[in-house]
Amino acid sequence: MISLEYELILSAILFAIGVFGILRRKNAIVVLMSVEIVLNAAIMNFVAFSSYAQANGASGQVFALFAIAVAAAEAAIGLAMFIVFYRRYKTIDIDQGRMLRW
Amino acid sequence: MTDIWINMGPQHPMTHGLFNLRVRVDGEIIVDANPLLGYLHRGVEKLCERRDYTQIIPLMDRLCYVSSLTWSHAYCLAAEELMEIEIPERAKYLRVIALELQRIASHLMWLAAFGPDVGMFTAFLYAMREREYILDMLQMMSGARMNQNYPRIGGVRNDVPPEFTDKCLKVMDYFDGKRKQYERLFDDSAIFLMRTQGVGYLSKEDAMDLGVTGQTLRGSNVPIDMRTHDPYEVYDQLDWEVQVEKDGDCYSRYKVRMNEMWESTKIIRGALKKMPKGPVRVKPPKRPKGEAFRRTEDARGEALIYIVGQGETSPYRVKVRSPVFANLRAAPVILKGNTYADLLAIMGSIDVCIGETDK
Amino acid sequence: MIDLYGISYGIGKWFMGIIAAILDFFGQWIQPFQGLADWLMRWETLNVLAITIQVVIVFLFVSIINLFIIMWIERKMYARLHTRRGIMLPLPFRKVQKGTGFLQNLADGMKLIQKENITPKNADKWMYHIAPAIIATTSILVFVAIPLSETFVVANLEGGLIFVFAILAIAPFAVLVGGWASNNKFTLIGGMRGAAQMLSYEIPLILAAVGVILLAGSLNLVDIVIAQQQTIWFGIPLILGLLVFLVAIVAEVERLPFDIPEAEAELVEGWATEYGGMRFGLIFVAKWVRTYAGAALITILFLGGWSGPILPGEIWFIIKSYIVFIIIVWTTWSLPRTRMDQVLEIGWKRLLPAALISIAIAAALKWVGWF
Amino acid sequence: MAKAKRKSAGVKGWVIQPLRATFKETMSALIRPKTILYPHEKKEERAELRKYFRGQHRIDWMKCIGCQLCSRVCPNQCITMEKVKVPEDYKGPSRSETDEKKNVVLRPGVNLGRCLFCGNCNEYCPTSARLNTTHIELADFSREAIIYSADKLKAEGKPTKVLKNKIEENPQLDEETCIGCKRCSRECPTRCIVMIPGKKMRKDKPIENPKFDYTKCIGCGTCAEICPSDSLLMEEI
Amino acid sequence: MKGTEVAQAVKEKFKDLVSNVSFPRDRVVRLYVPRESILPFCKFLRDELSCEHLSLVTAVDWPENFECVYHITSYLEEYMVELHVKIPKDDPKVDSLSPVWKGADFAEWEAYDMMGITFVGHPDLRRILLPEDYLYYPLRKDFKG
Amino acid sequence: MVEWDLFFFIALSVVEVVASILVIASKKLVHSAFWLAITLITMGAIYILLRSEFIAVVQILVYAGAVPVLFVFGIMLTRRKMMEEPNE
Repeated sequence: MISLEYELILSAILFAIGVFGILRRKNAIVVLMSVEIVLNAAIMNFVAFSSYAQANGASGQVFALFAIAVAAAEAAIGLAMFIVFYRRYKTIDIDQGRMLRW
Repeated sequence: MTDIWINMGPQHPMTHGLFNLRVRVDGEIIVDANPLLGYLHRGVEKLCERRDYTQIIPLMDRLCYVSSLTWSHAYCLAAEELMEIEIPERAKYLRVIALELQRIASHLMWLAAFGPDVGMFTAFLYAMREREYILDMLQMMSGARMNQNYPRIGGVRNDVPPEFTDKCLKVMDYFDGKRKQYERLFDDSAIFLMRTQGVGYLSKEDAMDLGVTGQTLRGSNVPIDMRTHDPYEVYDQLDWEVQVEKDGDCYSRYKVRMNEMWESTKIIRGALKKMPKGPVRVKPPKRPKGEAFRRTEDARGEALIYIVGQGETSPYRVKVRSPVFANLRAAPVILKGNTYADLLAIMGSIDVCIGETDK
Repeated sequence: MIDLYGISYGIGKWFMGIIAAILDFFGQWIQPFQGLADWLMRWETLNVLAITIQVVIVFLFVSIINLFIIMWIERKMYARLHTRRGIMLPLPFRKVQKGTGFLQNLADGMKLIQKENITPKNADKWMYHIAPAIIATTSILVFVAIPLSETFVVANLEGGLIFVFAILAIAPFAVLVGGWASNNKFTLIGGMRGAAQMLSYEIPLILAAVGVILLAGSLNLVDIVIAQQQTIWFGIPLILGLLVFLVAIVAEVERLPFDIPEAEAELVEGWATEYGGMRFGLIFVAKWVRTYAGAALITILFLGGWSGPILPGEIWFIIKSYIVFIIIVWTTWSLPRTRMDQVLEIGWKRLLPAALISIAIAAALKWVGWF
Repeated sequence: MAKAKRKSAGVKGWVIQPLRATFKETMSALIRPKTILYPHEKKEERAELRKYFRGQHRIDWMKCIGCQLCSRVCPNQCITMEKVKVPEDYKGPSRSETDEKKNVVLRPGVNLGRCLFCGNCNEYCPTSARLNTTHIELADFSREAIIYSADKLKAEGKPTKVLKNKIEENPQLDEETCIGCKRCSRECPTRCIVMIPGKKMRKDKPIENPKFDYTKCIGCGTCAEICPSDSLLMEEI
Repeated sequence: MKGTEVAQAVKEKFKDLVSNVSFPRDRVVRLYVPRESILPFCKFLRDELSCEHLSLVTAVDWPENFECVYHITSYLEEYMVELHVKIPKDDPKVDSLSPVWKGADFAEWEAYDMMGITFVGHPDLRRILLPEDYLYYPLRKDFKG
Repeated sequence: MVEWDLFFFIALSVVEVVASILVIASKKLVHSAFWLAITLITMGAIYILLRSEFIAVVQILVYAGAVPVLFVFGIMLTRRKMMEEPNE
């Protein structure tokens, strides 16, 4: 079994990469992908802790399942939003979206 | 925005022949279409000016390899009108039989092309199999399977062999027996109905305004068939009906063609029964003068041939009106607003033959 | 009882035994060889070897024997449906031109391998090359989890069913990538259509299997078949689920009523238009393998897997899956192609409710206590 | 725009009806498919189908009179006349006087690459020397190989004297321009032209004008073509 | 409607313009109109005499002039008008019929392509069968290969 | 004795980190989506190392199958010139 530190370090690296992507890139779809990476880093923590804390328990895995479902739904909704965004502004550069009201 | 031009042709499985249909697609919806012709232009009208009246007949056969007989017949009719001769009664009946056989063969060829268009390759082989029997009959009459060169100015090339009647009736029986199978394969198939019904709508007014003829016109609820509208040969003495469908979509065009095939078998049976004995050919004059035109109902619509003679052995001007040429004009109108996948069904239901379009 | 692992282990042990004996013999003079022989005969090494042999056996079964048989069945079957003779390449040394044509597919494969692999000029080369590989590997990988009998299975996974679905779900991405990377309008449209269709048909596919999972109470494919042996074939109470699964599988493998992604009349060859040579062959092979995987899944989930009298289980399994395959082929060649919106409409409006009803039936049966 | 569906296929229409249609065919073809293996098997010859069939050309050298009519009616100009050395025991029908003097005969050769297989040559042949064959497998590897020379088309038959004017044209003389060169009478394949003194005079001698025996004339138009002063015209009977 | 009746109706409306009226067949009228009055004439045919269908637009290259021949059909009354228009050689222009019948533009394209007659008022006059940069009009009698 | 678990874990995590960096570094959006898929699949493999097979399979089912496809759809739908430069 791999020790927990490795998992957490990997998770932290991924999280950092994701956050960097969110902050650095302007393209909305890349931002959304970075969000996915961040979410996955979090899910990895759930799984890792669950497999360490209880050998045969599944509570952490249930959390992970929920998180996966939420992340997938979030991706779908985010993309739908960006497509609407694109239709309105003719671009997916998120800096261009200044008007939030309509 | 996101719309793109797609070149359908000249080397594309959709095009039955060489032409280029440029389609502008927004997602899956067709916004615009633009047929580009001329890939198969052979200058038939110019060639006719250098040939004798009789030598043009095999040339006219080559206008459309699928229904070649109808074209040489249309030319012969026009030439007879120009020369003011009356052909013998038996020749008229023989011509009617040959024409209707050719019509069935042409429609079967269309069905064979339409099947793969909507994704049913099985239909191709079934239709081609039936077409073989029809071509056998044509071969028995004229001696060739594709470019028959059968009508002559003043009659037909030769009389039929004596056993022709029996054989032909047998083939007609066989062909009628296949009707049930085709109905099961097409008419009763829910997916086929989904693909064709309500697709490619052409209104009656549009159809008449655009100069569309043939099955495309009759599919749009206009009961015009040149065989009754401007009767030639002996069609007015035989018992048959013009096939019309009301809805103007792909399915009604399909239905008109299918019903026409069964109607053609009826005509052939009637003509075989009524056919008198006698000569099949009269001698035409060599150097006619004047101008004349005749219209016939080709397998695809109204074929009109206009001849000007100047007292020479070859005509001064021959003009061919191809039905598909006019029907292609309607294609962009029909295509607009349909989905990209429906393009196949629509172009298939128009029955494009590029040989006669490009001339 | 002999199982696949046992056989493989036996073969590996016998083979290694010979090598170890030889090494031992030389080890009399060269000392390290004895250690090597000991290492070869250790349990871990033999285990790895056994698993490798297992995978090779399944790969051979899937790709060589089975693939050739199903290709032959399909091509002969639809030739007969067209009243044609179909493929009839004879054996090489026979002169009579009436063979069964069993080697035709081999000849076609040889021809495809000899063809030049052309990469389109503006294609995204890396992704263009990797897409057929992804599709082919995932298609064959499905068979890792599919048991031919209780023991004839490579990996008897706990979540075998979900594993199969997961592997099948990777293909749409490869289709999309392959279509995009070819830099062609037809392939792009085909890829978009293919991905949309595969994605939307995964839902009825999985939902139709949920009823079976309910009745069997397990995700393990072997357990599902054993549950059927104890009661009845799940295809009988869950006939609705069976039909939904069949239709969804046909759509998933892009076969004819639903072959919009490669609608050859409008999109030339769909997302595979630009592929040539053996890449095209791989895509085609993958399609057949996926179809057979679908037939095998139906056999396991609904038709009692390998249960049957007299004959061994593996034979029964193969017979059943071939019959399902023949039915798929038969439908393929007698129906026209649907349109994109109609495909999605069928998927969402007809199959999804039907699959839900099938789940309800399964739940009701479970609640009544018949299973 | 599009109209609603009107015919519904019902539940059976989804799969069952098409499957029934194909199932019947499959069962009928399961043992014996209806197709044949074309190059190895061939359909049985059906005489009634072959009666008017127009396959590869064959020319009966004993009947042919070398009148060039076939090359004239051909729409594609694919027939060329070749001058062939006469076999020793030539028993054929008439040939033109020049040919007899040079001891040659004119026989048609065909460029099959250009042939339309329209059958006009058969139709207008005055002696029915052109035979309908059923030979259709004419593909070859080079373009030269499908240009059939006269020798290749040779067929032996019985000589015949039956001549029929099928093109229904006869030459008419314009006496004003005729110069009496006798070329028409020398070239006429049926020798139906006799030169008789005409009205016009040259050097106190009457110019000899051709006189046609229309019962023997086949309307081939050779005389009109070679006439140096264009004084012959083909006219309908 | 018989050909004679059609000729009568036309003559009432366009008295001097119509010339050389003949009847090749029972229900066919052949007549000549000057090229200036082709558009009103065809509108009259469509609106008053219910000619729905333009079959064909032909151009003939006579030695002294061009001639456009229109075959116009009435589906309802079952007759046909063969309309001849003489066009001088030095100014091959005639009014386009595409405002009257939508389907006319394809047929006129071909006549333009082959004979070089310019149809004034055509929405998009260009070569259709021959290449765009083709210099000649092949069906003219002075075109030699 | 080599710790195979650790070896595989380190190999996979290297792949994963590189892939996730490429996600945000790629210029072509489709490449980003592709690397995202690689990231997510390797993550599924790491879950197997953590003895959580079910989550691993679900991860592949959802993330390898659905999400990248969704992204690629989004990319296709939000491109200005769709066909002129399909690779941009």
